[in-house]
Amino acid sequence: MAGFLRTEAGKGLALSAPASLYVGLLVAAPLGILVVYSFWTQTYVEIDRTLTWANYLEAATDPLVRHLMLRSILIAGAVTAATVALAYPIAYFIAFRTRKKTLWLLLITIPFWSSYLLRVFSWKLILGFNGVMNSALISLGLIKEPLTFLLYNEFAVVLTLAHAWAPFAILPIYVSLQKIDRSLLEAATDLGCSKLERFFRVTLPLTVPGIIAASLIIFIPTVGDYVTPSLVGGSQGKMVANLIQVQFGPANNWPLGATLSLVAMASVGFVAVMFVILATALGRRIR
Amino acid sequence: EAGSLSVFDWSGYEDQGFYGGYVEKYGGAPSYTYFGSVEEAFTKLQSGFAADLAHPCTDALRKWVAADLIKPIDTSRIDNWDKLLPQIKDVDGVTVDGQTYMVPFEWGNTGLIYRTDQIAEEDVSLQLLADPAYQGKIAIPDAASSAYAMAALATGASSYTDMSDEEFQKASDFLRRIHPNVRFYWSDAGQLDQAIASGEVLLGWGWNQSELNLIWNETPAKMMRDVDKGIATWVCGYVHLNSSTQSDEQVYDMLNALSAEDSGKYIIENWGYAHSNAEAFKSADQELIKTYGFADVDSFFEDSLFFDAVTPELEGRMLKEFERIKAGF
Amino acid sequence: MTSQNIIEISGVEKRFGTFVAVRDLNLELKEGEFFSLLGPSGCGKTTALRMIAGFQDHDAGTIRIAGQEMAHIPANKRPTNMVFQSYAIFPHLNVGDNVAFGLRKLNLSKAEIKERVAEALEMVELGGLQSRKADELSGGQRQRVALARALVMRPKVLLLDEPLSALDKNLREAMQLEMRRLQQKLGITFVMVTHDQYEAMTMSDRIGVMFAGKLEQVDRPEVLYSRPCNRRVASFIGGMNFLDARLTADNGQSVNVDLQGFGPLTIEVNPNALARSPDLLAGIRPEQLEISATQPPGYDACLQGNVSDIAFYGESVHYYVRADGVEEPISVAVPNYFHTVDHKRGDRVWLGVQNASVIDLGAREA
Amino acid sequence: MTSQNIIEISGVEKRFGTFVAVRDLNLELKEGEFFSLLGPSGCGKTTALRMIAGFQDHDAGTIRIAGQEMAHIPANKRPTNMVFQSYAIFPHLNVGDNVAFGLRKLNLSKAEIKERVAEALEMVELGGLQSRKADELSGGQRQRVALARALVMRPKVLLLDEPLSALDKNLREAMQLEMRRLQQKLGITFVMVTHDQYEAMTMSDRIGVMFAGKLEQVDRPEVLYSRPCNRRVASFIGGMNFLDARLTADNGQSVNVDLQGFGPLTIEVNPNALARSPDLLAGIRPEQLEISATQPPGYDACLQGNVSDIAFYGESVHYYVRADGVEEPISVAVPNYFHTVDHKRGDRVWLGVQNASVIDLGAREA
Amino acid sequence: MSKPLRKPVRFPWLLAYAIGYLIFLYLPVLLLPLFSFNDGTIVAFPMKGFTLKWYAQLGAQDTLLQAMANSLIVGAVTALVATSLGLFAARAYVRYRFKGREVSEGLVMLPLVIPGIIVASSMLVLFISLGLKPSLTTVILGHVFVALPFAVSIMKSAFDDFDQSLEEAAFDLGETVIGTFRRVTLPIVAPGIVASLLVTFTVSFDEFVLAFFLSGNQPTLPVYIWSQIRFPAKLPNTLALGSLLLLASVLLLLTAEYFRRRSTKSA
Ligand SMILES: Nc1ncnc2c1ncn2[C@@H]1O[C@H](COP(=O)(O)OP(=O)(O)OP(=O)(O)O)[C@@H](O)[C@H]1O
Ligand SMILES: Nc1ncnc2c1ncn2[C@@H]1O[C@H](COP(=O)(O)OP(=O)(O)OP(=O)(O)O)[C@@H](O)[C@H]1O
Ligand SMILES: [Mg+2]
Ligand SMILES: [Mg+2]
Repeated sequence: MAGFLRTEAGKGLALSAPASLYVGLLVAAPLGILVVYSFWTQTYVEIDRTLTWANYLEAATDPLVRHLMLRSILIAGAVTAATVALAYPIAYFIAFRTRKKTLWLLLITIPFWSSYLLRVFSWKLILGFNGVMNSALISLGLIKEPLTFLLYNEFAVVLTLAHAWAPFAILPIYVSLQKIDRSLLEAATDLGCSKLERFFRVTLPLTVPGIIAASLIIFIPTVGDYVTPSLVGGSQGKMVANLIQVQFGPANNWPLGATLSLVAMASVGFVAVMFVILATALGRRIR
Repeated sequence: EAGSLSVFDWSGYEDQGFYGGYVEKYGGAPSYTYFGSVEEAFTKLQSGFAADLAHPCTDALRKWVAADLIKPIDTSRIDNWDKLLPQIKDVDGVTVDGQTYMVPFEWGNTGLIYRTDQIAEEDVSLQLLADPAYQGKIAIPDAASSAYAMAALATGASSYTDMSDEEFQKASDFLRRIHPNVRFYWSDAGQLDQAIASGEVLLGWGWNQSELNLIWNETPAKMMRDVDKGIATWVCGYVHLNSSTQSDEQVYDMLNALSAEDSGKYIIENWGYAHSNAEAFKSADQELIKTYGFADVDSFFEDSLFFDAVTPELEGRMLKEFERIKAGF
Repeated sequence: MTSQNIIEISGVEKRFGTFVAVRDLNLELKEGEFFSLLGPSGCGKTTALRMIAGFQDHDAGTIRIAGQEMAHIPANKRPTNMVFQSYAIFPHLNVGDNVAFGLRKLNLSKAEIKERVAEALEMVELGGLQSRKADELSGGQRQRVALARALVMRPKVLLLDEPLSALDKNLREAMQLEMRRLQQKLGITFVMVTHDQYEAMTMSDRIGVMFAGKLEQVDRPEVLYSRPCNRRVASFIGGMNFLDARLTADNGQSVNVDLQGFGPLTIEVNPNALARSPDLLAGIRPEQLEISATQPPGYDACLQGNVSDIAFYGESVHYYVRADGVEEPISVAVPNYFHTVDHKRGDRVWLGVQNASVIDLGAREA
Repeated sequence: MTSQNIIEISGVEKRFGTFVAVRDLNLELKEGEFFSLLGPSGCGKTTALRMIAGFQDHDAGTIRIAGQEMAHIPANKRPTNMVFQSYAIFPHLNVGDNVAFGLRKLNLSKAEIKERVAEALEMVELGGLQSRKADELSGGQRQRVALARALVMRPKVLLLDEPLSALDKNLREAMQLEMRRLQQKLGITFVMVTHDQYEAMTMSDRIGVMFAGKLEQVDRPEVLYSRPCNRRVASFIGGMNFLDARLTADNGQSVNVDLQGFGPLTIEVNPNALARSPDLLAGIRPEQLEISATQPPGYDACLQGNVSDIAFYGESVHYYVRADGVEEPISVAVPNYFHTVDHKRGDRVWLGVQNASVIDLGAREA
Repeated sequence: MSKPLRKPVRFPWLLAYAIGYLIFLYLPVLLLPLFSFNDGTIVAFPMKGFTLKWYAQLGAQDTLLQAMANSLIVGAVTALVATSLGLFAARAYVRYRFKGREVSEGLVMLPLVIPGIIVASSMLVLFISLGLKPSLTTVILGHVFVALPFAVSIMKSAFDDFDQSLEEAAFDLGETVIGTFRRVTLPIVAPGIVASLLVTFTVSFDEFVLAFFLSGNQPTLPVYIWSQIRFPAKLPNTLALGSLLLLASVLLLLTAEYFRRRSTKSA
């Protein structure tokens, strides 16, 4: 044993063990418990511990679950697309067009040193009925009546989350842009590419890993978010996480909540894997 | 010493005016932990969270009892028990199956709040919520029981706590009809207040606290208090938790302080909430009593709907159906 | 020569802030020429190359390629292609797609692209490796892919930034021959940046030697070696013993000097020397001195000294001789004819030199 | 020699997974010796050095330093110190603290530490630079700090991993002399890894040449050059023309052979050659061939051929001669005596060789 | 010499976009301070008038201050634990090759991509079944979990730049393994450690869902704010606190940046 610990493999395992054990336990144990719970049933406050597929059956047959799941994935997809699309130019700007990289990275992180809930709240102030946006538009004389489509719908959810996730999208993309050997870009120019062609033929394919990383970091947790939808989503913004939260909260039906969690994870995982495969394949197609 | 007593409460209730007697005796306030909703409180308590007192409302009590979270109250140790409004003491939930579980503290109305500058008093009704003219102009709570209480009033169900299948269907249909009009399902009262104040929402099902907040902010809005058109009354109070670790004496001292006449006077005058102590209405500033609409307390109880504890089976159905309605199903 | 000037650079300057990276660059390159820019690290070689390629604007002067002024022509429109020091192989593309990269811009048919790629890969002896991944290539292969990718564009001028510096010795030598062969076959003008004097000398038709942003001498390798323009150039290429010389008589084509340690000699005037003065600097290459235990016959001047150090280089042995009246030890390179070392440390030896071996380097302070 | 073995390595092997990085390493180093490990990239030089230093365990064999078996002695307890290729100057410490780093573990008084640091810095000519920050040092200065930091520990053996490869040519040559001087003054055993043959030859008492994990020959530089043990070693050090030779008579100390192109010659038997056979491989160094327009007199064998290529190296000119009956062109190096090139491409020339210049490389397949 | 050449200056589209994006990022954040000076409890336009009373009242908000203290404690402990775990793990990943390295690396990154509510609910279930009551401890356990990927990736990049021969040099000069870590490794990766501490602290300080599920009678600040948002009368106090927090974090970040610059200059 002592001998093993002196080898490279031994040292590596020993050093990384605390972190991976910690995460492993905290992932594996709850997941295990979720799985067990998902086969139980609950009526009122009594938990029935006989194993049954009933919850899965319910999750599979209830159109509500399917509807919310689909909507969650669509909204999360929209959030991901919007965030990444908005973030890419910024990451590009910081990586290639400015020397004050640290300053810009700082500028981008500072807004996130306030409370998330307060930031979401602020969005309501901006998008609200007599919020900043409407007040501005009215005082400019562009509209007479306040616009109501700004808040309490999917748009508001997408906008709010595109804001909240900004640094999580900018940083991985920035890193992958920063890693690009500048001489590759010059080589492309040298071989006759204009700036735009160069971007699509070299820069973009080389940042596919960064885009994938950013997308996963955004997409997956967004599906699980229930706070933002309930604050700014209005009557149309409900997502599957709200349903899960209701099971663990008011409905007090943990087994069903566990089942829905697992179903959600599985669907999200499936979508994520499909996305990675598709994005990688698309990146490869560019020549 | 004073802080060793822990109270699990809505935020804001740590106001020392609510339990002056306790502060006097123990020289300070108990320690407070907050929840955002009664459901949240239930989840947390069931998860093993411990405290001495908690502050739910009557509609939840049956579940709390079933989950074995709370102890019966020894009413003989409540000095003010006899002074409490009798109608309040009778509410289902204060007593469950003949046992008293709660010392009622504050009560009030849940009703239709509307903009008086946009809707005339004689036109307002619960049916207006379903009127296509108000598309995107109404807000109702993101809570199944409250929504169904409203629907029951609107559809004339005989009993809210024990609806027949047909009545339940009618109530659900009503909620479905108003869904397209709903701007948002509010989860915090402030959201409703702001929307009404700004004119974003003209009609909303809310608490009398919202009405007051609007009055204080000089918004032309009020609650529809016509019992014939439909209004509900809620009662909340303190329960003695099974997980309590403090001595009964300290717990009851707190309960006594909360139900005292002085506390009642304070909450009526400063918060505009109705208190459970009948004496408090006499000693409070009568001007304010009038402004807040407490001049004739008994009228509240006559035909108003009380948030009694719904039967478990019905509650489950409500929750499930309400989720569908919200999702547009 | 009959051939045309393909590149004409005059008065070009490049500043980074206040720092002048390249100053007053003047250069004319002929079609089909192999030209090398040689100089120490940081002297501005890469900057000069990049201005020709169009990756860097110049602050003054003009650059003409094939007769056309390049000032407002971006890199992607210039008739040049570049082989980068790091090769810049696109990691997301395979070998074939790397080579085809520039061709796809040219509206060629698929078949034609395929054919030209195959041909270019044949040329660098990588035929059939089209579908190799970039990261499966060795250093030498990467270098050749970079070469093929540039050559397939049929540029008028090929620019190469230290193309061989990442390769190890044997591979480097093989590639030197290979590239020279290719250049002669294709007749394209090559402009190569290097800091390896042997590489520059063995491959180039002409070499430009740069120091601190200034091109100090442009000449054929032999001339650079035999008639360097000053001390810096002389010492950057090969070894050199520097000695003071006093002018005693000026005969036009030649001068009589009194050479430190060696005494009177008649040496040819170096037309490249930048400045003249009676206080001359003279240089003698180590391999052009004769060392012997007795006074060597038939030399124009001799001196005596003691061997202070010996370094064995394999093909030659270097003796360092402390001579009477000369501060620095004089180094003498003797070819290793028969695997024998003839002198030991401390030995008293004679050094002999011919008039023709002494290089006039102009005024001592230039 | 009278001096003791300070390092004794026998049968040492190192595997990474299934890959054998160093195989059957046997080596004895004397006290005060300057030893170099020379070999191409990836041949296992660094691995061998790191096993001596204790950074890598060996899988078989024994390593003894100063008579003590090192198997279970960690790097920090060994009487060796190392100068790293990247120098590994601690960036958060100044020069003085860098040099004092190891001393602080030795329970010395502050004054003593200070004194030894000052002395070590004097030794590498950095006296007084104690408070310089690490990033304010030039490449050469960093190298010397690394040297001082190791020397101040007064190790029995100093290990150096390509200590000069990061320096540019002129600085490298200066440091080579400097290090050799220091080593002779201190009498410490130096073990240096390098892939530069000239560096190894000019600095070392003995050189070990390694290929693919195997130490193929250990000898003095002159012997390595004149009597390499096989084709690999011969071609790694200096240039070499390889020719087939058929054994015609064995005279013990010498053999008669029929040398490809040149005909009959009598050559000395190479005691280092690994295997013998009638089909011999012979080598001739380019500088040991005579090239001339007419048949050169006084040579033991001659052949005729045409100049196919000329490479100008400055101190010498290399002619490549396609000789009748020899496939590969034969390269001939002629010292650049008088800045003249005597033969042109295509010229018919004679090549002359002496018996003593032909190296026996043993069996052709070894 | 001819005249200096100048290319026509093009409109800097990207810079314009970047500035626009910054406005997008800062707009909501800067509204908080604005409304913290508003003399009214309903946070909506038009504003009522200027007041400092919400700031003046802050000192008296015991529970708010307590929540803030809890958040600071949780954040600090989370930062320390996550950074230590991350430090060792990152070092192992960068320095050693061993079986299961990829698996371990992937595992440690997992918390980034598991939906928050699932982590929260399953952890609650786990802790309760382990008999661990919701408390600051459980919040810290949860926060370390979500902060770990950040710590690991920051420390990994710190070790990526770290020349391994520095450690060998120290060892070679007679230092022990622990001594080497203390005298060489730690000081050199210190900027990475500081960055990791800052980031993990931020992650914890701003985390709501886990804290909401896992906190007992000591709410963290976000949990407290959550209950306050539903209670309009206290909202301006919260905005005032949020503004102060923002100011403090900007100052903290600037200080950290100042020290980082100083350390890179002197390193
Ligand atoms: N973009 C830039 N900004 C500022 N200075 C620069 C820039 N590019 C180059 N320099 C400076 O200009 C000088 C010349 O650089 P250049 O790269 O041309 O040198 P080089 O001769 O190619 O050197 P090397 O052999 O090391 O590649 C150097 O001192 C360098 O520091
Ligand atoms: N830790 C390791 N794991 C696996 N293989 C290794 C390891 N270290 C070295 N090797 C392999 O062992 C061989 C010898 O490596 P080593 O570093 O000793 O070569 P070297 O002779 O020093 O080469 P260079 O001149 O390039 O430094 C190489 O093929 C290398 O890839
Ligand atoms: Mg360069
Ligand atoms: Mg090595």
